[in-house]
Amino acid sequence: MKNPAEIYDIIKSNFPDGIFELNTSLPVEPLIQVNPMKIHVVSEFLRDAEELKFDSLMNLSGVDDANGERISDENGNEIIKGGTLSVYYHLHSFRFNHKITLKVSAPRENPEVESVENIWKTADWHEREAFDLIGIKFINHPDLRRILMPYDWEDGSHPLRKDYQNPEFYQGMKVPY
Amino acid sequence: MFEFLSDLFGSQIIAAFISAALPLVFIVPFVIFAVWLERKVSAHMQDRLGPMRVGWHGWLQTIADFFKLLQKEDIVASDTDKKFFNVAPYIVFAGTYLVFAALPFSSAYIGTSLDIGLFYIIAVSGLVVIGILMAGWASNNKYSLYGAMRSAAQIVSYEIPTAIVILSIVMFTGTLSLSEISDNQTAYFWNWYIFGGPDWGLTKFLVLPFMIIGFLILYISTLAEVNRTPFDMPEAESELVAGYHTEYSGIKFSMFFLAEYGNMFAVSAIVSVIFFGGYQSPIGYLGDALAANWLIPFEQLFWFAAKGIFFVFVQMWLRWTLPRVRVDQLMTLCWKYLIPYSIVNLIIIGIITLI
Amino acid sequence: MALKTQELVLNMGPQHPSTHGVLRLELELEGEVVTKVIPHLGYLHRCFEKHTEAMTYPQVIPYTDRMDYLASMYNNFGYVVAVERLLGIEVPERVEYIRVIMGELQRIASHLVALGTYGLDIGAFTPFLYLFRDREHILNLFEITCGARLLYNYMWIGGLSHDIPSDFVRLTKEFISYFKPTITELNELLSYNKIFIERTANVGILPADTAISYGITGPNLRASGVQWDVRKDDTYSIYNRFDFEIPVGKGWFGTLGDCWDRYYVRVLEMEESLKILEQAIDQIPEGDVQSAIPKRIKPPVGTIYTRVENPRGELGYFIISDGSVNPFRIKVRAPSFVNLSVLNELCKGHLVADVVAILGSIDIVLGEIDR
Amino acid sequence: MREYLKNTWLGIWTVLVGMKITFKHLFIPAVTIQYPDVKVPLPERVRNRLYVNMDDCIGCDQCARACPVNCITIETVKGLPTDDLGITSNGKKKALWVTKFDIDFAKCCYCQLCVFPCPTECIYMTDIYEFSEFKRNDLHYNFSTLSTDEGEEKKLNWEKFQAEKEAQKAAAAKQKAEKPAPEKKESTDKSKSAGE
Repeated sequence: MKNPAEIYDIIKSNFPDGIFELNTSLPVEPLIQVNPMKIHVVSEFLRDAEELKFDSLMNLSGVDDANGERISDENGNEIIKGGTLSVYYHLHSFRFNHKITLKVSAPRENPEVESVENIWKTADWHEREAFDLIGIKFINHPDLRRILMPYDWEDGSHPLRKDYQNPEFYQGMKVPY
Repeated sequence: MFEFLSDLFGSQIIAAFISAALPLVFIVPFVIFAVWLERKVSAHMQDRLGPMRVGWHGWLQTIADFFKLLQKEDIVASDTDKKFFNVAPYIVFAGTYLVFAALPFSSAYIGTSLDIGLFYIIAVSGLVVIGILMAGWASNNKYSLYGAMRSAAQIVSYEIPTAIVILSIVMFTGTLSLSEISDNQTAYFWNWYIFGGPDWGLTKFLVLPFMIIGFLILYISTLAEVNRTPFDMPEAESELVAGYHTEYSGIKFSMFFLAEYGNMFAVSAIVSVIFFGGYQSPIGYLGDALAANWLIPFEQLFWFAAKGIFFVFVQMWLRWTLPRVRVDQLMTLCWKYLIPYSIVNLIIIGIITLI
Repeated sequence: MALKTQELVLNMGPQHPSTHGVLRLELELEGEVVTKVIPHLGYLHRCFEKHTEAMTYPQVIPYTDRMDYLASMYNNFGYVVAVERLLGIEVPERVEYIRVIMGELQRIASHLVALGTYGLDIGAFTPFLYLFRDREHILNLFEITCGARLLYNYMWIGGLSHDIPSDFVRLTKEFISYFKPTITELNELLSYNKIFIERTANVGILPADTAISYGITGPNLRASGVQWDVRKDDTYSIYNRFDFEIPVGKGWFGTLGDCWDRYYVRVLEMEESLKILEQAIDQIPEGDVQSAIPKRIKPPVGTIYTRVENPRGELGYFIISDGSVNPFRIKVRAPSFVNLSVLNELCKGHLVADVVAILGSIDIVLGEIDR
Repeated sequence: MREYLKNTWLGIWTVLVGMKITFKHLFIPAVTIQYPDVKVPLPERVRNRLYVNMDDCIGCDQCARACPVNCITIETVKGLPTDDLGITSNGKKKALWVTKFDIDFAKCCYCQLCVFPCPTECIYMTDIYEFSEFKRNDLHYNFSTLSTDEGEEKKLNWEKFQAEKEAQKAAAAKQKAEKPAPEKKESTDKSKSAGE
């Protein structure tokens, strides 16, 4: 059983070059911020390190941070430019019964995050869901399809983004009918 | 019966039609009753009430359902093989119907009193497979096809233990004629073959346990032949939706239904003829006691129907108790359990018969 | 001429008797042997997560009811625990006791449906109706308490919508004494039936390490021999006060982690729930169930991930608050969603009939998968 | 071989045990009822169709705001000072004409969230659960006691009143600028007559 600060120190000592930062200012949950291109290496380390053994990924959630600039496009709809999309990883170790939260943030215009599908199989469907609803691209994911929305849903349209506009038509049918 | 009718009408053609139509007089009311019984038995076993609205305790429900089915649209999907699709339910029904021709309902009525009655029944009940395969293939539906293929494998396999058990009985009795087998077990239940047959002596007691085993094997394998739970592979609802009759609706569907329930009675009747004295009364005849000979055939008809319905009830009872076996376990049960047991049983009964 | 062979693709669902809702399974078959299962989800997608962005915190509760509609009470439970932790409020003792009682009743009710429909998948119709009959008793208890039978909206942030009625304790005790013998009856009728054992033992074996890698939780994980229960190991509410066991699979009739184990762990869990109920029902303290409900629910900026032991596994709520009355983002880690993902692994090399058995033993609820 | 015989025995025995149980249940009274003829008595707290007692409604819109699915639509018009809107059962004086109080039961999710905030307890759940309709629009219930015309009328009245008030205000302001004191009394008289 280790507390987040200890875990952070272990990661920091093993990966000195990544962009890491421990955020404990938020109430309730401390976060470790990780570079999106390094997340798979860090995850593998977290899973395999003898004193950590994070063998289970409890949850993986994509989040639209909506921290960009709100502007109006040509149709008068409000869209968000800039800012980030984030992925939160909640890890848990069955052996030591300790937990940690990782967070990666990727730029909104090109949200690319390394996949952790080959480290925890749980991530497979969760990453598909994050891709489907938020539009985060997981690099090296073997099967990145939509999962909850129809497969023929308009490309690049991800409903959980804060600036999502309802489509007027779906397959020639007016929505809402 | 046919001879009697041809004497009566003086025309063999009319006699043939009438004697051919007679089983229908029995099957249709029986199915109406059996469907109602199935519903009520299942309902009460499950702490439910079942149909209660149409008539007393819903006894007219089946008739209401029959009229509903008649009104239903006869859906034929565009990619089905129309000819086979349309004809399949009737073939299935015909297979069932043919069995009824050889059943001895009473000493006075038997469709055709064949000397090779048992052989005929085994042969004819295989016809059902053709209908089911036809239905499954013509439906052009993967589920139907699976159901049909399973059904074919199942019915063909389970005919073997059936035949072997029947063979052991044939050895023991020395006849293939159903009416003769029935006649042998005259009145009183201790004369039934399940209790070792009418001849008193050492044989009767030696053969008794093996007759019970034979009965169990026959009952289980006939249960499989009529596709009832736990062997309802072809229409396994939770896997294959409705198996070979997934695509059928309306009156054609009711034809399958009719065939299924008719079949249930047919195999129950065979079991009762072979082991439980067929139309013979277990406790003697009222007709004998009153010296009214004309009463006896009616009493016999009553006992035949009662025994048949009792075994149908047991089939229902099993259905609402047991889960369904898997398709490979079905084959395991047949080839690894029933057939070895029935062969050993055959040998032992054979030896007992010799001594 | 060589015969051409082709793999058969069978679409099971979305309209199929035993996919437990509108799930489509694309089965690739060789004969009747499954080589691959591809689940297609989303037929019941109701945009729960999008909806919550426009709701205030208390308004989300009716929506959580509708995720796992067989364990609505527990969905409420998980959500209110999460928001209370975010707000940092303590709830009165009485509320905690009533929540645990309701939660365990709900667990029994949910397992009854799981076991019943599992019997139905295998082809046994009668146990299904016996178990539904027993479930009705629990629903009656819920109905006299909060007026609804399926979608309760009973647990509120900081309290409960209603106090329990005066005869609730008596009726619950009656139910406990009524329910015990019916478990025995279920075991005799279904669990130990030879055909049922043959159908389920040694089918769909899930080893513990695969289960952990796939994030399987709840009875499915415990059936693989991992003694893990959020109620005990990451405790919430007042579960640490009660004395109960965590049943694990032992490979009774076959291999550890087969379908029969998954089925039987649920039966044992119902007995453990009864134990908790018996302890809790005698100890309910007096008090006001609405005293701790905040007037205005406006959590501070922050994130929280809270998990509870839903009847189907670990139900997690990940809530991000931006300090307004509406949640910024709520992500639900639905246990069925995660548990279903292992289906392909379990079904390979089994028959079509086993797919039904395996799917039933995972015990999914589509409302939760698609949210 | 032993395994084989054991399997056979278990197969037969467990089937017989199951049959015993189901047979026993044949003679246990059914637990189901004949629904439309026999009905289960509903408990006191049952949550079914909503009912609004319009005599008590003060048009405060709290229920509509609490509703998670927005199935309640309320429109109100302010009553004129001279109008007698009656008082609610807990003694409050009503100030608003509720011209529209619609509940769409096709949307309603029976969560009871609207019931709790109501200050006069005029919206509550009843035990009526058989209200299915053939058309979705028929599930749209209007609770307002005022007809559409009456509602329009009230609206017009209010607008007229408002306009006059404005006019008076303007006039008053004008007069105030000219000669402040004596005109005040007159203007209140005027507004009264306008209200009537």
